[in-house]
Amino acid sequence: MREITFSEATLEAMSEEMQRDEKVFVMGEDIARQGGIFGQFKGLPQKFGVERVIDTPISETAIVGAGIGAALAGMRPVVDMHFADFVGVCMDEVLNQMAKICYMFGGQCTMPLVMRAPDGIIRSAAAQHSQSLEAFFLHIPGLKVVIPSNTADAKGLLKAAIREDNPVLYFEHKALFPLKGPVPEGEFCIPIGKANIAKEGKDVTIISYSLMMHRALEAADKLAGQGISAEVIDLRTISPIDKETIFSSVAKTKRLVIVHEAVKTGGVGAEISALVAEEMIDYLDAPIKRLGAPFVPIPFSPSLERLVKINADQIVSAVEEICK
Amino acid sequence: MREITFSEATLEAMSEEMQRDEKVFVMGEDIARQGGIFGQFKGLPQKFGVERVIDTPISETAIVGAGIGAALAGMRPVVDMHFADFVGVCMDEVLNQMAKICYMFGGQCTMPLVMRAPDGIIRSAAAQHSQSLEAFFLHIPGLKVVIPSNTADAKGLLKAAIREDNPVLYFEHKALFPLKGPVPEGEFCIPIGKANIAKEGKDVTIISYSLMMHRALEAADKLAGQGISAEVIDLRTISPIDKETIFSSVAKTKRLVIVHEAVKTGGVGAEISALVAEEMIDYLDAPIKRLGAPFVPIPFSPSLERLVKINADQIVSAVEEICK
Amino acid sequence: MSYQADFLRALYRKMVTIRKFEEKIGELFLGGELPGFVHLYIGEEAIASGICSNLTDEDYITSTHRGHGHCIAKGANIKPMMAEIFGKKTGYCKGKGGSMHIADFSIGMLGANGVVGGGYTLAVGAALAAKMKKTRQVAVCFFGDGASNRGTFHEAINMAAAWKLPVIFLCENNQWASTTPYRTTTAVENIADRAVGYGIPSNIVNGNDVFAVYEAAKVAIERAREGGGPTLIEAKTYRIKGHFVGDPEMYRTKAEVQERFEKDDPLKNFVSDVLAKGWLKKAELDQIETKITEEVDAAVDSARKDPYPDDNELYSDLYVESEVNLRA
Amino acid sequence: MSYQADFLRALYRKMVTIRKFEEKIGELFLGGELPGFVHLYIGEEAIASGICSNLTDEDYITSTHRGHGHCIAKGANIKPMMAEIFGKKTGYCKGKGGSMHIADFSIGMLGANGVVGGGYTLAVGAALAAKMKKTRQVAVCFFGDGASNRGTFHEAINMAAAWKLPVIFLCENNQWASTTPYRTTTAVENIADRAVGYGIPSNIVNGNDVFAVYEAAKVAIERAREGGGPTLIEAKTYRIKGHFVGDPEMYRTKAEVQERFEKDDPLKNFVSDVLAKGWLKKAELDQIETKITEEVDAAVDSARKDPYPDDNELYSDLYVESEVNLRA
Ligand SMILES: Cc1ncc(C[n+]2csc(CCOP(=O)(O)OP(=O)(O)O)c2C)c(N)n1
Ligand SMILES: Cc1ncc(C[n+]2csc(CCOP(=O)(O)OP(=O)(O)O)c2C)c(N)n1
Ligand SMILES: [Mg+2]
Ligand SMILES: [Mg+2]
Repeated sequence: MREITFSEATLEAMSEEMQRDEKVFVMGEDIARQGGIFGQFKGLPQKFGVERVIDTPISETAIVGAGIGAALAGMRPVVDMHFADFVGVCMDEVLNQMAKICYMFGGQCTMPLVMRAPDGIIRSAAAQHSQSLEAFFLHIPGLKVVIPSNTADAKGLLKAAIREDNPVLYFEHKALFPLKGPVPEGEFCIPIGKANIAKEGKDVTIISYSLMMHRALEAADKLAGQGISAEVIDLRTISPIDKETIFSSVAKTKRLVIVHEAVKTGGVGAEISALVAEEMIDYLDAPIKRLGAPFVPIPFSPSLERLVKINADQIVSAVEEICK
Repeated sequence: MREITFSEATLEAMSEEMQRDEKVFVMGEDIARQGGIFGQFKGLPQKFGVERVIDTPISETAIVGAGIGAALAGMRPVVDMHFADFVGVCMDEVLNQMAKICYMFGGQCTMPLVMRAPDGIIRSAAAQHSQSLEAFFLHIPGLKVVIPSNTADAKGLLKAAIREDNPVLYFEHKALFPLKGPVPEGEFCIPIGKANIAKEGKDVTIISYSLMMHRALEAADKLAGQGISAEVIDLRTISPIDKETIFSSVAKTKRLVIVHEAVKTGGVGAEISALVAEEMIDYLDAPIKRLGAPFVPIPFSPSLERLVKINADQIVSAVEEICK
Repeated sequence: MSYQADFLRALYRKMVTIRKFEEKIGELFLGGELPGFVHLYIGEEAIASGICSNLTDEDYITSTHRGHGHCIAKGANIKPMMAEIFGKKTGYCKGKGGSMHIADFSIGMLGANGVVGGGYTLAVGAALAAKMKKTRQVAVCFFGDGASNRGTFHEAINMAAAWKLPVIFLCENNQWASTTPYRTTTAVENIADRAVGYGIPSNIVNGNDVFAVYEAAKVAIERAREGGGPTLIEAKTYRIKGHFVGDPEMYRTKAEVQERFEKDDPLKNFVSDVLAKGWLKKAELDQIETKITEEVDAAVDSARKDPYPDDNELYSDLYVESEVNLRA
Repeated sequence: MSYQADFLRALYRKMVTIRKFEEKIGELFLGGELPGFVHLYIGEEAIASGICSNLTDEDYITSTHRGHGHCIAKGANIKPMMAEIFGKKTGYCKGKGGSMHIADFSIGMLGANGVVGGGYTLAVGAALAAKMKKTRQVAVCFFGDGASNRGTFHEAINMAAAWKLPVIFLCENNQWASTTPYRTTTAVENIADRAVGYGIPSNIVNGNDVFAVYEAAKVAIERAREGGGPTLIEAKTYRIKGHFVGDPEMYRTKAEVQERFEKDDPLKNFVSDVLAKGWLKKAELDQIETKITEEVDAAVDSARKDPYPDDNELYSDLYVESEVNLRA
């Protein structure tokens, strides 16, 4: 299969969807002239014009709010958050408008809006440019949240998100943008709400998503060398969580480790662990392990930043602990 | 012991702390002329002047941001959120400034700031005026989060929060304000970070906080009638969570139910459940149950609103399920 | 200036409907029949009515917590409005929204909003959509003097100005934000003065004179339709009722308010205007008023009888089925 | 206007320190020695230097992502600054902050900020504290043309105006917000025009003329100290360097920038001014420059040698022990 970068994969998704439906447009800071900080919008203005690929003022509140308004008026906006860290600036729009409008108004409207948000740690971007904040949105009824880990998913999930009539947050890890990977030719969507079994196994279930999937798969390889067969699940969608896939894997392996880059406390791992502890506890042969960032803002110095990132060895150790 | 309302208890705390330290002041919308929507600021301007009890513009971002700035400049501000639902408006200030400044700047400063936020369901206030959003803040390193369930705690926790040199979010349930309860005479603080065993028991641990503590205690009474002895823990502090108290209770009872008014998915209950599933699973004799609001915005109509509130019978049923 | 009689009748109908509806709501609330909070628009009828008389069903408005008047002026039906405020299944939002969250998408009423200042950016987005689709629709954003201090005011107007979007920002300066007087939180005499900072035109009108509002809005809306971009209009008025029904109003005297209302009631202003100019007859006006009183009573009657939503309604309307999911 | 030689030397020292420091940072970053991102202040030295020469260590400033110049002008020591940018333990923030998060509370520098527009409200809060404590301190909030479109601009200035707080809002209008030209996102010619909407004075100055900046700031700061409330100053300048070091700058030509810089370099402007007026001698200036070059080199040397933070530093500084906890 052909290989393209994650960034290119998202570009294909945008291009195809903008081609397919002229109601799709995108707005955000520095996306037209610059093509996005990570090149993820490169070439789109040339193809679709600056009327549909819009450089905005530095006004995240208005960007998201206007996205909501445009969606209510029949468009299908994609809005770019620049960095996921800035979602606090427009949190009211996400929490109280985007997520609630359709329900609150008794289903009179749809909300075909995608919010793209580059997240995660890269190169000492420090406390305000490195966060993974997806867990907040799990707790907000009315949203859907997707978070691809690889090039093909990047394309398929973005296309699905754009075709959704519900609001979708699309988190894309900054460190993934330059990564190359296989992507099928032609159009395809990846269904929202379905997890992917990235690797089958029988001794332990490792659940992850986004960049950490790469660490999880690395860990699974190492574990295979030790005779431990890990099943690795890529959530792909954080909300709604695919309980079925998780539960059937846990029923099989009886052991569970959850891995994310976000702060461990109150993270997505907590919800998954709690779901399993509530509905599948009898299947478990070991404690449920969670790996996530320690409870600190992300420090700048490389010597400290390194300590908040999860690596494959930590995952291996966690698995070993519950597999002995 | 004398009985006063929850609202009066918070007033005593404010008065005593403002008396004790002239650096303490409070600002928010409609707190001076009106005395707060729930009367929780009544009389303060008369005592301390409108220089220290300040009516603000409708500018939550500036209210919280100015609170942060004033704290950095040596004051001890208390800021009022009017309704917890509006915290999205100033989420960037909470997430990226209030919580991170001390760490990011290497401990050069302190952040003696309290944010008070009335939350919870009352009387069909509907989707944008009824939320319980405390779980977001569990996931943000750098904050402390307290949430009293009764009059004495309301006073003691507020006083402790005001004396803290770290940022504290203080959630107060709107339905609690008029409730009367015993409050000791004189000054006292309730330590932040310590849970309270509200009722001892041996068969099951029920963890809750805020208004739902009242339901939990009701349920414990009913259960006692059925011969089930429930230990009821009032978290008091959401962040940091008092693992020790939780763990020793679970070690004793071997059964756990967590109850909150907030949406179940991604709520505080998820974190507690995950902590126990990670560190205490071997003690458990039953699945960990969580009770929280269903995954919808809070509907207006009384006939629907009623369905999103947890009642004592639901808690009783959950306990029965895991105690059989 | 002169107006068609039909136009004047329609205008009167809007204003009286708002007045009667709101009086009834106040009564019902005090009688304990209504859940939630209600914020009345009494005394500000001329604003929504004057503006919306320039709009078609294709145009958009965004509204506030004090939204009943905007709804009615935009053409909403008072039956489902009343039912919604009662929390009934037959309401505009099936009882899920309530007084602070009434919308009618079929007439471009994009919703009341419980978040003060939450509507600005939605209006900008609707206007952006209109511009992209080249439909000549406009969007009107209603907001209060208090709301003018939210950051969204700034971001929205700046964006609309930079992009020349067809949106009218309509400030209802009723001098109060809940218990807080306008000038204690805002150092500038007129909200309209802020237009200078965005390079857009502004206009200050007497919000209790429906004709003044109508004419100012007409110019602004025409301009917006022609691609001339946004206008900021400030309608000066006064909040006659408490902030919400039940407000003890300790922050002002009843006499002060009563005097203000007697001197400058937009509805009385209209009536004396049209009678003095001989545009309409007293009998016609009375007839309209009687009819509307009946309509409001009928709306109450049916709302009372209507059923509450069923329990299984709790989960509906949260998500819609999307094309992509159906195909997956 | 005439100035003391000492004052002029100090001014020159500030500006040259910024220039040399930033040139060195650019070099180090391109050499791959620095982690993170860096945004250079080259070409804008006159602004921070002119403003901060009116301030004492008791006064406050809030800064931006482009904060090195503000730090230096406020009196920060370049050794811990350099160490911080290297991520070393000896840095101002013990390596936890980096370029975008340098603060020095001992001199009232309340921090750079990675959130554009994050500083406004903090400055307002510091000014509020000063007013409450009656200390005659002022706060200066630096912000960019791009940042002027954030809602925080509006909320902060309105609040400061309504409460007459001692805060100066200082817009560094360098014509660019990252890759986006000022006039494409803002419909108004001058950010300063926005002052009208808050009822506060404003001033537009040539940001490349340190004396113009100094004098304008002096008036505003004096006014603020006397209780006259906030002023909005717009310093017109131009962003000479890329948005960050490494920016490919596809959105403008190098020639355009070079020409601009050659014609209007604030440092050259200063030098030719003081020489022409005979206020300082060439030799003095050269001597200052040489000394500063050495200081910057020394800062680099020691930063290079300094240790990285230890692993156990990860958890420190998150919470401080509070009195109440100690007593509990
Ligand atoms: C973001 C936000 N902050 C505060 C409130 C509480 N609140 C509701 S209405 C109101 C006053 C609004 O004043 P104004 O905008 O002048 O409108 P008016 O009530 O006068 O029509 C306030 C403070 C809110 N609903 N939303
Ligand atoms: C809230 C927020 N939005 C976007 C960004 C990304 N960003 C960083 S600097 C910048 C441009 C800032 O322009 P301006 O305020 O003019 O300052 P300058 O860089 O010109 O000094 C942008 C968009 C950010 N850091 N914070
Ligand atoms: Mg008002
Ligand atoms: Mg700029």
